[in-house]
Amino acid sequence: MMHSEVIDVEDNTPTVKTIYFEWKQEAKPGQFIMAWVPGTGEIPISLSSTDTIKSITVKSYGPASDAITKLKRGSRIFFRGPYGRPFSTVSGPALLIGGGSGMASLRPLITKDTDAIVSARTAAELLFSDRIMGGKLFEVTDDGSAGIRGNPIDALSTIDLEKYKMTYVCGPEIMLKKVFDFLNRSQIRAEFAMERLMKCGIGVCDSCSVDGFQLCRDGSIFSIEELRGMTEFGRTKLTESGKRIYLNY
Amino acid sequence: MMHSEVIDVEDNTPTVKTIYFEWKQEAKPGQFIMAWVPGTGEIPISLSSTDTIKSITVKSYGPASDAITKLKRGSRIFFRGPYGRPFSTVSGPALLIGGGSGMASLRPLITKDTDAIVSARTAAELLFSDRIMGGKLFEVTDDGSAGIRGNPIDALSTIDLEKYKMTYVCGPEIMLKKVFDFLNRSQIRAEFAMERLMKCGIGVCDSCSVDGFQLCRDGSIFSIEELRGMTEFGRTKLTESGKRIYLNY
Amino acid sequence: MNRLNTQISGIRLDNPFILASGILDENGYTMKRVLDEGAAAVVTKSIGISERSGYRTPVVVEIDGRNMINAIGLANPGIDNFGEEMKIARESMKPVIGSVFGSTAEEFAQLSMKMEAYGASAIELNLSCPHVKGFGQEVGSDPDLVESIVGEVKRSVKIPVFAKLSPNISDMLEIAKAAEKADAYVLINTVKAMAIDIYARMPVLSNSFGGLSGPCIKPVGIRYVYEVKRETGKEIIGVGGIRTGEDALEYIMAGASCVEIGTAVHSDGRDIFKKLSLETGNIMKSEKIESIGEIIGAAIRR
Amino acid sequence: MNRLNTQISGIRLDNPFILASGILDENGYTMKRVLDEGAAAVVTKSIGISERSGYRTPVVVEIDGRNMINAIGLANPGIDNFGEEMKIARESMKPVIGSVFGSTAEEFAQLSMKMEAYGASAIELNLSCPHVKGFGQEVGSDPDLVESIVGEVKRSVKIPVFAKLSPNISDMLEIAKAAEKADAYVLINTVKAMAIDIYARMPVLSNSFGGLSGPCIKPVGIRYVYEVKRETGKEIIGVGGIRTGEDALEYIMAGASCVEIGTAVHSDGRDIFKKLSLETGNIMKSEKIESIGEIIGAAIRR
Ligand SMILES: Cc1cc2nc3c(=O)[nH]c(=O)nc-3n(C[C@H](O)[C@H](O)[C@H](O)COP(=O)(O)OP(=O)(O)OC[C@H]3O[C@@H](n4cnc5c(N)ncnc54)[C@H](O)[C@@H]3O)c2cc1C
Ligand SMILES: Cc1cc2nc3c(=O)[nH]c(=O)nc-3n(C[C@H](O)[C@H](O)[C@H](O)COP(=O)(O)OP(=O)(O)OC[C@H]3O[C@@H](n4cnc5c(N)ncnc54)[C@H](O)[C@@H]3O)c2cc1C
Ligand SMILES: Cc1cc2nc3c(=O)[nH]c(=O)nc-3n(C[C@H](O)[C@H](O)[C@H](O)COP(=O)(O)O)c2cc1C
Ligand SMILES: Cc1cc2nc3c(=O)[nH]c(=O)nc-3n(C[C@H](O)[C@H](O)[C@H](O)COP(=O)(O)O)c2cc1C
Ligand code: FES
Ligand code: FES
Repeated sequence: MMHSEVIDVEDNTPTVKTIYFEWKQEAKPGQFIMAWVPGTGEIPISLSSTDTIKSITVKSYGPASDAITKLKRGSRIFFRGPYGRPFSTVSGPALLIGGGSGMASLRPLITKDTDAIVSARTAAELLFSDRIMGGKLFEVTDDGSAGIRGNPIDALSTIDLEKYKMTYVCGPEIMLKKVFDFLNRSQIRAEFAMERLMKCGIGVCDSCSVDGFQLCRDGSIFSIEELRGMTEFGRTKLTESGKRIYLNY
Repeated sequence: MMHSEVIDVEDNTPTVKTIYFEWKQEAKPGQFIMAWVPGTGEIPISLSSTDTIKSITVKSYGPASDAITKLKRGSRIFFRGPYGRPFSTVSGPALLIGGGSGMASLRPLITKDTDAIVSARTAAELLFSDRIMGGKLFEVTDDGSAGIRGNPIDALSTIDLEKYKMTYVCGPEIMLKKVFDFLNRSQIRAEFAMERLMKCGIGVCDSCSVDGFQLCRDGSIFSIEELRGMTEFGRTKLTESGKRIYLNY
Repeated sequence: MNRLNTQISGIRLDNPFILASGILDENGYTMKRVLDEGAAAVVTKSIGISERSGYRTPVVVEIDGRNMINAIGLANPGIDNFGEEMKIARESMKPVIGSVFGSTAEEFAQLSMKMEAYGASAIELNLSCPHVKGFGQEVGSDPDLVESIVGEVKRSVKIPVFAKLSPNISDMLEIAKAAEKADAYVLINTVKAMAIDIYARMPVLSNSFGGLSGPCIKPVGIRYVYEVKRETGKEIIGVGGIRTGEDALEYIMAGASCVEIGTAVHSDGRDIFKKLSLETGNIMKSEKIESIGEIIGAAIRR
Repeated sequence: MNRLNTQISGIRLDNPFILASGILDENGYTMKRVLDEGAAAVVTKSIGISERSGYRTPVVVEIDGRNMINAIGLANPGIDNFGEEMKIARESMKPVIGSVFGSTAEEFAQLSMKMEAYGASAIELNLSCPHVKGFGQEVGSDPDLVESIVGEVKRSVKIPVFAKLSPNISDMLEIAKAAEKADAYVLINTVKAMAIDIYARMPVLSNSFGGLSGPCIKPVGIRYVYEVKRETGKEIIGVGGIRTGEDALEYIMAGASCVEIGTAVHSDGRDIFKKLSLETGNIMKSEKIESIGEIIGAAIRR
């Protein structure tokens, strides 16, 4: 287990914070760490900055993520990684599609050339839309409190996708599936960052698997072509016990 | 444990053979290997060639050394190493003083510039005196069947040692001690290859120690300066059980 | 016939490499993929009577990249929820061995019968889970209990039954004897261990204790396979720290008929199975070994 | 006072690093050198009643450069021949702890009295040697025998008595309880293991079986130190796989008052003692730990 000192904490939304720490390790956008809160738990969190100063951007869902959002400057952060296959990098215009805390893993991909669809339940939860610089920003909220009311597809369908060299997508699996179904008709290059329960982070426990691929190792980034062949994607997953359940949309 | 195929076997004296095998590992004159004869034992043996084709030159004393001398071309030789601190290499004239199978570890030092005192019990046992090329050769036998009758000191005392950049000595401890006592009066640079019981070869079992130095790790080559401070050298040693005995001359 | 073919209790294996219990074998699709990618068979995660979520994370600690300590805590969906995974895994047409754990002979028997009904090719009894009666002890350290479990399961199913023994005991031979009705032994399970993070001043695993696996425990596994093979002569499946063809052959020469691979899936990925077949085949070829059967126990000195 | 100072059963140590039994401690001059070069104390090789040459070579197998399996076979000159070595070692003016092995309580007591007479600062009872009564078992797996050995030795000597326990058992707490009259526990001895050379088709050690030591067994040692400290509260000397300052602090936070170093002398040379003091001191400084005493057992969760 590694550790580092928290050098800054940034409030992003009422429930999301970004924790900055120094870690010289090379890492790429789309990779994640297993962050440990001693006595509480260990969870997978994407790197939201991949420079020497790294960051994670965390939404408080339960005990571990909540404890991370409570870290202060000077606190110690424990972690291991980096894990996972990163996003492919392309030069030229790209589109980011982020749902909720999904924008965290997309942040390191932001350049002057990236447009973005940032979606959330409500305006206050729109993450990193203030970071989109140069490119076009499409905001989408469930409740219409900012931008388009609806889901990312409502924004996507207004955009000419042909101009992008790559579309990067991160968010809840239900959102990924919708975006996938939408893009599947086209010849668009796209990569999806998937989230599933992770226990080990290193390809042994099988809790994160989809169609025999381990998200923690073969993912968590998959290309649209890879998703095409998957039976489990957007359909079924295993719970903490290993019980198969059906995702209902 | 490593292994290699014996590519040649050379008869050197009635009781000594040289076994050649390929081993790409870099090794230096004075280093040794632990040679294993499965089912019989494992013993320290100096490298008598340190090129890509390595060799060991072995005298049959007991079960393990005897089994090694019985290896044939195509047999497998098992070993680990190389171990030990090598001889220092110098450019310019050097003198080799080898007693019995002690010439084995000196062989890789032979150049056109090396003179040698080769000693043995009897003429037939003089090892590698045919390998001395260019330099002067002094043969010494206990029984006078070749060269000077006596011990290496009888040859040494006839030689002007000032001209050598280094004197390398290898043989039974009793001989080393005599040569040491002789050279100790002078300012001659000299290095001694010592032999003591070795069980582990890797600095843990303490069976090869002299004055707290492990022959297998800190030696088996010691400079004359290092030997000067030693209480145990030429005086006492431990047996296989660890019992201290006195060397009597 | 390929020189890597072997068999265990009559079950034919394309090669001697089986996925060990607890690694990539909770999801039927994963087991299927591991089989399609080169494993000769898989052992399922150990399944119990009722659903368990296992311990809180952290449930694994990596040590030096190749070894690990795990305390998954027997997370499992319960035997009644495991039928679909078995069905998916069996689409591979290769043997799927059902691992089960319980605390009484009756539980083990019930689990084994259900596994048999799901189409398992054999049953692996995980005898290393915590045992309520003795304090801190495992089911597998109580010879009477082991004997009754193995006896009861053998009476209940027709497929072969393997007894997986724990190394955390004073005398494995005593336990092996108690389990002698089993068709084969599986040696070894993990070695009880712990890692503390000195900067957190706390054990890393939420359960504090876990099981050590990986190359670290290979010399321990080799010792047990050799000792139990020499004393009992029974068929053995070797497991513990196998990463290379040499490791596998070491287990086989110690007495194993085939081997299971766990932690190396972490260090080398699922490709480990192809790699192992390749390496093992190459060594066998250059050592002029025509079949696995020829060298089982070849290193045993009597 | 230096932050590395510590003590065990009243014996003051400059630093928490003691040379473990069986490593560079057969020859008095070697022990003296190891002490002069930075060890706080040394434990002698285990000494018995009569002279033994030990097993034929090979007596060690290296594994991955840092671990080893050894079967030295309790080579020792016999207690009566060991006085001179003790005398030479004691010239260092640092504590020399006498390790002894036997098969009965009387033997252990006799050996301990002689060690005390030679000036040993403490006795370490090696309770891991083969035991004739039980087949293949160790003295240290028989609680009654352990109890009588420790009791008899405690009655016979005035210096502290340490009981070194074997990890090759089902229940160390039972044995620790049997040894509770000891002043401290030494945990752990080597883990029984084997290595086979597949090209020779033979176990490498002449004795076939040996004891595994080095970083491989550290997680096992940590587990036992933690468990025994938590359950008994007694002083513990930690041993098994320590190579770095972090390793040492891990043992100390698990409950050790000081530690012994064995195999790392192979991987790092005798310099290991200086290196360990340096590394440990640096970590303590940056972690604001003022003394070893402050963190003994700091990781224990109840
Ligand atoms: C590869 C990967 C990268 C991730 N990156 C990030 C990241 O950058 N930022 C971030 O905030 N999270 C990220 N997550 C999600 C994060 O790991 C979980 O939020 C976390 O595990 C929750 O743990 P907990 O102990 O706090 O809550 P738990 O006790 O596990 O959960 C509390 C409740 O919240 C629900 N819940 C937990 N996580 C989510 C979720 N992601 N979405 C919806 N409901 C959820 C649970 O089902 C439960 O009902 C990532 C996950 C993966 C697999
Ligand atoms: C660093 C080192 C390098 C060595 N290099 C060589 C080498 O290049 N060639 C070589 O032939 N030997 C060399 N030796 C000596 C060799 O290791 C021993 O001869 C060998 O260990 C004998 O083992 P064995 O099992 O054959 O006989 P053992 O059963 O050990 O001995 C049989 C009998 O011979 C005696 N004996 C053993 N070795 C010697 C010896 N060297 N001199 C005198 N009496 C002995 C024993 O005391 C015993 O009485 C070296 C030793 C060391 C420590
Ligand atoms: C993450 C993990 C989970 C495991 N779960 C189980 C299990 O459920 N049942 C079981 O019998 N063994 C289990 N084991 C033990 C392995 O099957 C195997 O015996 C052990 O890991 C040694 O093999 P290895 O060194 O190849 O991993 C598990 C091991 C690991 C690493
Ligand atoms: C070569 C060797 C010899 C040993 N001899 C003894 C011994 O005589 N008595 C004993 O109690 N322990 C003996 N041990 C065990 C060590 O003292 C120690 O408990 C063990 O090696 C674990 O520590 P390490 O990993 O630091 O080596 C020996 C270990 C080695 C490697
Ligand atoms: S989290 Fe365990 S396999 Fe991916
Ligand atoms: S041979 Fe063991 S210390 Fe040198």
